[in-house]
Amino acid sequence: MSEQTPGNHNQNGEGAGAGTMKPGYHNTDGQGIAGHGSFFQSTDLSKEDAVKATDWVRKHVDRRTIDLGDRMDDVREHMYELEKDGQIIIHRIEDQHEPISVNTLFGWEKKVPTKQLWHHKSCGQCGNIPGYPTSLLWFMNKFGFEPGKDYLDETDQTSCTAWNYHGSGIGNVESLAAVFLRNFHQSYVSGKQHGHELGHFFPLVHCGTSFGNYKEIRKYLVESAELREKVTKILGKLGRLVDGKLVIPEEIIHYSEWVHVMRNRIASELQTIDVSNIRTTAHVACHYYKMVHEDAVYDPSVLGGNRTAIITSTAQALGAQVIDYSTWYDCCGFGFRHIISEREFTRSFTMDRKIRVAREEANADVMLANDTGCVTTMDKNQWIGKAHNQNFQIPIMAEVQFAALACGADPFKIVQLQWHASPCEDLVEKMGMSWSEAKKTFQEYLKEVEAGNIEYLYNPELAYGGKV
Amino acid sequence: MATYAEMQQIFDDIRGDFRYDHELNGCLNCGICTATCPSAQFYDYSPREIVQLLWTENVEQIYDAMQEKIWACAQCMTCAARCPFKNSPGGLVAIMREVAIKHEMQSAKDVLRPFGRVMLKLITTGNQLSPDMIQPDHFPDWGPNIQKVEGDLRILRKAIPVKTLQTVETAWEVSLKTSVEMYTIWEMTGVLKSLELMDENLFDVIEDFIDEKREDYEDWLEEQEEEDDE
Amino acid sequence: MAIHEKALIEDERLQQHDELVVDGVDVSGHWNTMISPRTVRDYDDDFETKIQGFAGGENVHRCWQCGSCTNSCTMYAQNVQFNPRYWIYLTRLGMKEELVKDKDIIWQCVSCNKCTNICPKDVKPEGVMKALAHWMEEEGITEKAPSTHFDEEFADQIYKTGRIEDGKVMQNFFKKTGQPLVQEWLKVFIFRMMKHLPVKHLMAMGFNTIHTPRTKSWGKTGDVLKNYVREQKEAAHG
Amino acid sequence: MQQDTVLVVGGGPAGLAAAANVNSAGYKAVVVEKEDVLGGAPILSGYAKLVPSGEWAKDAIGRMVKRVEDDANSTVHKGAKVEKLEGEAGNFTATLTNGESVQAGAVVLATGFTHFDSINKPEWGFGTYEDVLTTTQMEQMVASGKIACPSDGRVPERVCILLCVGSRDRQIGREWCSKICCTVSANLAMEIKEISPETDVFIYYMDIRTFGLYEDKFYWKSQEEFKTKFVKARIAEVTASGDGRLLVKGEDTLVKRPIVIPFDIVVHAIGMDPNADNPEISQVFGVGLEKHGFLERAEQYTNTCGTTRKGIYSCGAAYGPETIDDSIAQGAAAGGRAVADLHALVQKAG
Repeated sequence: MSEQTPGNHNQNGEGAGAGTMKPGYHNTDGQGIAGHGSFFQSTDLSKEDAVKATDWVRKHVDRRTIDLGDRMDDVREHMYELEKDGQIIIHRIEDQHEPISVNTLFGWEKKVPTKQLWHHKSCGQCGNIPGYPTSLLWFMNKFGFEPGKDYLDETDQTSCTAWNYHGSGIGNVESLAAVFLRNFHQSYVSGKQHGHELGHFFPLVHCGTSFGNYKEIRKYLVESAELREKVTKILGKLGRLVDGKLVIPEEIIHYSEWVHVMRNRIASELQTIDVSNIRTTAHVACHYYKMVHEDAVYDPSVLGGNRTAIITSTAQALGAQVIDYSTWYDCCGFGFRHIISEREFTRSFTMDRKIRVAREEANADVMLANDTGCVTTMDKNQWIGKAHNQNFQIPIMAEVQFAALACGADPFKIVQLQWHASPCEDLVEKMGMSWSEAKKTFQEYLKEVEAGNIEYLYNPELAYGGKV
Repeated sequence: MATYAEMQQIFDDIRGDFRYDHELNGCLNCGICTATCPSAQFYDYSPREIVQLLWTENVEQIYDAMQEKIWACAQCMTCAARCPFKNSPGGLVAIMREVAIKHEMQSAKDVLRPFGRVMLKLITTGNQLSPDMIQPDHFPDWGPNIQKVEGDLRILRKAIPVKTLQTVETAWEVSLKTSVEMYTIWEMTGVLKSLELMDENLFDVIEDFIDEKREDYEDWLEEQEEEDDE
Repeated sequence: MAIHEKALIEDERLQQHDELVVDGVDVSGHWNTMISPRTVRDYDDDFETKIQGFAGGENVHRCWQCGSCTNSCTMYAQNVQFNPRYWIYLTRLGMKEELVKDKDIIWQCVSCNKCTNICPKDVKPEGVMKALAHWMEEEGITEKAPSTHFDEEFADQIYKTGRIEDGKVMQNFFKKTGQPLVQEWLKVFIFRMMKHLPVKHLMAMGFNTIHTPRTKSWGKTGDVLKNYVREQKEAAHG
Repeated sequence: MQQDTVLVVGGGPAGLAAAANVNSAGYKAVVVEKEDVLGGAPILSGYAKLVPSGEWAKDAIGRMVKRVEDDANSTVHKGAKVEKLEGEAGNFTATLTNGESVQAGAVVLATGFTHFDSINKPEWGFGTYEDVLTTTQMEQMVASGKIACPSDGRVPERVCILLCVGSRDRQIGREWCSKICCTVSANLAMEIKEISPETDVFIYYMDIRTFGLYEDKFYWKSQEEFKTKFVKARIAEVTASGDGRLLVKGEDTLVKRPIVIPFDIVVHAIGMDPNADNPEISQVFGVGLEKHGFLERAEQYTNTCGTTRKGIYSCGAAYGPETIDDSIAQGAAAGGRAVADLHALVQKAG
């Protein structure tokens, strides 16, 4: 494609470039979008006119904001106003958090703190896929963060309780708001408890649903004075107000956003295993990028900025192949109440719309996700496919677990793959590690554990809010 | 079967929710929501239809939909992310579910019975899921390979290198004070009240548990004071 | 753990083994239930043309889904499942499976032709329904209607002899449609006819019924005619 | 003396019509066009045959260009913008980016629109898949005389056109109907079928708005003569399957089932955005914008060609989505109104 023909206007990669994805193939050509094939005949326009003809295509993603003007509401603006009015306190991202800026769907800037983090755990992850939080803490340690000083893992927090909210309808906005503010108040005051200023540690939300739910609740809190009044009463009773005011964080940050902004450091400083032969598919949690979608990270250099950058960016930074598949946008089938009591739906959906497709279309070595519910759903529901000639299997894990493997973390002790039902053995072997040897080592370690010799990523005393 | 007045009341309660206007702006019947809906792929369920019923204030069919259809929604919220009108069919379903519970609809009770385990865990511990909830014998359909290393659950959990996660009955260790704060939230926001309407037995179990925990907490506080006095 | 929303799933989309052990795990009954999706995954591009090949279906592609036909329909007033507008749409896109679901009612059209009268685009919905009914007969989706049997017997005799024998047509029609050959009304009819007919005519009728004489110099005309009809049909069906 | 001169900003159909009308009244027109060619969107974007005439854009708009360029009373500045405007009605001085200065008694803003950028609707696959195109690109393909998939050159078995891309969509702040896309799409469907008879064309719609005389000439004709299939579904997502075909995901709202249908080419019927330069135009000329970002009309019934500033007129797609023929009519009217007002000024002064 050397000729500048009318349709062939955007091959310089400016703007939307590098987005062309052939399903089932790794995107390597870096060609621009919307370029026509060689057959494409020129109209009678001159080359220059022809380029101008669709010049507008090159004015890229950022236009999402420009044209929208003030009709697209940025909740943060309203928060700043409320703070000015003396109604709330904003837990701000400051220098000690060493933030890195990213762009969101509308091109808005979002600061992602990289340090001084307060881990807000996920009940599904911790209860079911503990390799998630351990891989994340392992990375922080690898970067030289000092547990208890550069990040906190405390017992003084509850789940967001949104699983129950979405699953049953028992629970309501007020209770979700109170839980949100209670947990985040604790994150705000934890700094003081450890000898720093208030707000020293910034919350890092591990769960996709918590992330989506907190963003939604934050919106409602900002919009509704009535809701603020109601929860202020509750928080007052709990002793969870600061100067009589509610504390709301400036940004809600998901762990995969931390991984996203750290991806290049992970790849350049820590990676030990070449993963260029690994075919990955991405499944991004609905509650990460569909709920309050203006807050999800989009990056013009990842998928042309056309889909959220999360997960894909990490896989690409590690040098793995990222393969497209036709049900990329589909949910996993979790369904909140469905995975508990409507399992027929969950298993049918995940097999037909995710696992089969990733297997047949993409021939993927692994499906990477960024939420507990998705990993659980896709991981645990594969086996029953055998009952109806749907024996499609594919390893499922979080992108942070995959990254940890690529950086040489132990598949059992750190990445905790023993809790997964899907064939993670195959992936580990393909990455050049011996599953059976790692397993043997781990079984030896279990004996040590039984004897009380446990290795920790995080000083166990600190978990109880203890003093350093 | 409810009377028309009851059905009207149910609709009024839905419409009266402060989220309602936020989630419903209008509808051109375009079908984007249903197109992206995971439930619509398998159930005769359509977010478009739910929105249409509400938009046209069809109280009888709204009542019908609350018997069954609203429970098919998977709450993924793809509909809300896509709707060209910026409606949130999933958000409307959430309101309808809450109203179904408020009105003690039998459908809600039937649906939520198997969900009791999650509610019990959540309301008592603040965690919605715990390691002991997903043992192989609970869910045979998850197969024999649910854990790749044989062994006692307690030991396997102890092999997680983070102290807060070395738990069996909760996803992580939650401090007593935190739990007690959470019980206050449940009470003050009417969550326990809703639970009582839905499942009285479960409510009784949970209430006993809460009382016990509160006593534990009081005892602990006293101990602390004594220690401080020493 | 029964499926609560079971009423929202057609029976044929539920797959379940009542007794099943996989890898040593008992997953009988609902533990292995799978639902197949209700998503439409493709169109049959040739179907519209096919229906246009049947008499009455020629204008089906003109429909723009205004709904005048259904609103004016005599049968729709009786049964809201009877929806010509919908069937025309399905025909246009080739959604045969959906059409077949209504196979037991499409033929119920009473040919009042209100739809044809009101249609702003001259689609002739009544004709489309006839065409669909004939397509279903031809495909063996529905059994042949009595009128189709009659038509076929009629045409067969023409091909063979260039003429029809009323008695024989009736006899074979009764046979094909499984009706008793001797019927009360027929007896009365014949008895009355006999009273007024000269004996000579009666004898000729009896003779013809048994010997079915051919039209003079009929020769190969029947074959030619048959071929012509076949060709016409093929041309119409594409 | 500037009261015999009208400054026309924008050299598209509306601007050309305005200039021609100014000239025909014996007044002088100064046309300022920011691009290097006159003709506006139909020429710059390489449209194929125009609605409703069926003439090729190059010929039809070409005549309009020639009419203005050949007129001794016209001056054309290409590749230039108005940088500054001083003065008042009857006595404006405009400074151009090419250093020139223009004295004029009235200004006609024929500044048009910007095509919606499909990249703003990423889930519809534009920018991700090569075989997802816009109507503008498809027009260019028609103009090239061959219909084929950009990815590998194969002749498409099936093409679908998605309506309301960048229109009627609150998610992306475009609440308006772009007015022309239904007709343009029906026309395009016929053009595709004409060139490639073996290709089936589907149009996915929420409702069809081929207003006025466009009904039978485009909508009916494409359906009845060219066998275009209209499916009542607004598409939610476009992805690709393993075999490289595109999958179009929607709900057929008449069948009430989700659909996932394979296609070879997907065309976005892109809408009309306010000119991306409108904030700048508003500032330079001191005219107001209405809430969507188009130029604000002075008064709907007695001053339809006016803006919020006296002596400055507008027309065509600068006011909102508009057809080419109506843009031309409005351009002519604006030119006429400008001249009439100037005439009245001179009479009054005289």
